[in-house]
Amino acid sequence: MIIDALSFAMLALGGFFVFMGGLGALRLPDLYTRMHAASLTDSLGTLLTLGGIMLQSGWSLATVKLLTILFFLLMTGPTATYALANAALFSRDDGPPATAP
Amino acid sequence: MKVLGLYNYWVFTVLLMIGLYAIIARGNLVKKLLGLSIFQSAVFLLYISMAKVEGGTAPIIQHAGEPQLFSNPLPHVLILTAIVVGISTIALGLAIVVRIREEFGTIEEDEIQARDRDR
Amino acid sequence: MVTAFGFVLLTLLLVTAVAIVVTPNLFVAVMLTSIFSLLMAATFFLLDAADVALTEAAIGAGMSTILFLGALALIGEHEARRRRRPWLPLAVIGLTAFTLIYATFDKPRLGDPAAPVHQHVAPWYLEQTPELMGMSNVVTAVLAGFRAYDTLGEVLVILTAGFGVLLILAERRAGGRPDRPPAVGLRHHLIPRVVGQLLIPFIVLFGLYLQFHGEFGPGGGFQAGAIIAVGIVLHALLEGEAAGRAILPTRVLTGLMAGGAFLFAAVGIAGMLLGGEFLDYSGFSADPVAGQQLGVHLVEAGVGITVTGTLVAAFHAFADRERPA
Amino acid sequence: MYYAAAAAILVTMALALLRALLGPTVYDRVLAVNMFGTKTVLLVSIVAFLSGRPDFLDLALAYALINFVGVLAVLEFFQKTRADGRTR
Repeated sequence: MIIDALSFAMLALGGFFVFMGGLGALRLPDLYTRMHAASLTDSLGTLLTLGGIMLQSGWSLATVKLLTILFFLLMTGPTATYALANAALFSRDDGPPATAP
Repeated sequence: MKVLGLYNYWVFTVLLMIGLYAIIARGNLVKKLLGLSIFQSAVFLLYISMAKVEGGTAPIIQHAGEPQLFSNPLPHVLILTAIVVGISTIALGLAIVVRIREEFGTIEEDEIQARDRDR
Repeated sequence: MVTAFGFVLLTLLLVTAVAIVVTPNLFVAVMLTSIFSLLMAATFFLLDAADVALTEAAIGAGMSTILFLGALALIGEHEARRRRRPWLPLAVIGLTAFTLIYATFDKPRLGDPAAPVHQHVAPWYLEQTPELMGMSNVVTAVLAGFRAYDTLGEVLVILTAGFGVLLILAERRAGGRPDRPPAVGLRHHLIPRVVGQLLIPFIVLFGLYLQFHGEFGPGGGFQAGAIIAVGIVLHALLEGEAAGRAILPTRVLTGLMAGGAFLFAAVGIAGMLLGGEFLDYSGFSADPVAGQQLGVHLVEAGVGITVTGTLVAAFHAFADRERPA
Repeated sequence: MYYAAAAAILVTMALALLRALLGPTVYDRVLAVNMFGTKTVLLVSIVAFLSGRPDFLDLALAYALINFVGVLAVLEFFQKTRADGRTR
């Protein structure tokens, strides 16, 4: 019962953060701020959503797989964002960014 | 309800036409290949939509002996192989486009034909 | 509710397809193709085609994007604008679309269990697979067992296309400008490199898991081959072309391509020598079901080897070439 | 609640697609593609769980592994193209 309530709360919060991140990635004014919003969905949104499913599935193979997915997403997400920011910052033809990173 | 059940087929038709448009109306050879891959995906969508059975699940038997409803495995097999064949033929097309670019210096259809006539 | 999700995905699919055709920049078009492919894979998953979704994800989001990008690096990214309005193609397409949509009203609705497609051989496959083959994934059983002839043909097509790419791009490899520094890949980016290197063993391991678990879950030679190829290509992207080529030279790759197809055909002929038909595996073991399983394993291994070899070889053929002046 | 989370993810996918269509620079589009990939992983995980076949999480795992490679490939080839200074 408590686990159910907890997992539903996590799923709801996860959905909320994913949506907010998506909104930010669309509405914010320049690349770096958008990147910041998008990484919100990658970290908090992923963590809460997958965590919510994990609580529902209990100790099973599915939980192990979900943990693996979570591990890879949390590892690759920030790396991709870093590589992207790096490439954007050093690209010659776009000039210096409008806001300081 | 009947009309909603046809939505997949309509999307198939429109995707097919978008792909066909890119193939016949766009002069850029890479655009044509992209159109070809959209066309291909549309056909995949048609097959997989036909394989779906209401209330069914993917054709991987969980508990032998228990009666269960599965989607049709045959279109899945055909499309699974077709996807991989599709990418290898697209790679072949891209290789030909790269060679054309090296020979003619352009990948626009009309310019290639003009240069070919000048030779 | 899940059906409603399917509608949303299909609508997004249409938007993406229009954008791919309309955008004048080919680089952008290829990136949208990657999104298109992800949408397609999610749609396949909602339509209960787990194996197909896995293949589409591995091929579309991974190898297809990489091959298109590799070719664009040689071709250039801009499409010339055409001035004339394409009235004739639009008319042809409008007419065809109208005819096809008119025809769809005769089709059974989505998911109708009484549709003619589901009446003929499919029930037989679903019923007989556990008994004759002893596996739970019917798709694998049909692919490598019941319809292995067809699959052998497809593998030969893949092999031919792969050799075609190698032959077309074979000549004039070193003819570029000498002043250009050799491609070093992402070697100077420390963080992506470390994380990428850490990821490669997992990608290859996951590919092998799909290869050998394909009888019991979604997976099989085609998916495994595509995923392992992505792992090998990731190494080449991180460490540069030369390092990528060093671990698997072209000679080895062509050997793999041909060897996989050869293994497939040899398994078929072995079946004949053991007293059965071509590609009949029941003679491989005293127990026909065990023989079938062994045969399917061998055939899937052949498929996986050929697909890996072809995709990696095609990537190298594009990535290794000098950009023309 | 699963449905609410899945619906939020679908809406976010639409927003990311919009960003990929608008995105003035190439990097915006790469960002959108990357976001789209992770959202697909989440959607597939939720639907796999909803349809009662958690063994299909293999699919989500495959996406999670492959998506990153696509982003790196775009950056690598984009650098290669622009380093020549021939486009634009």
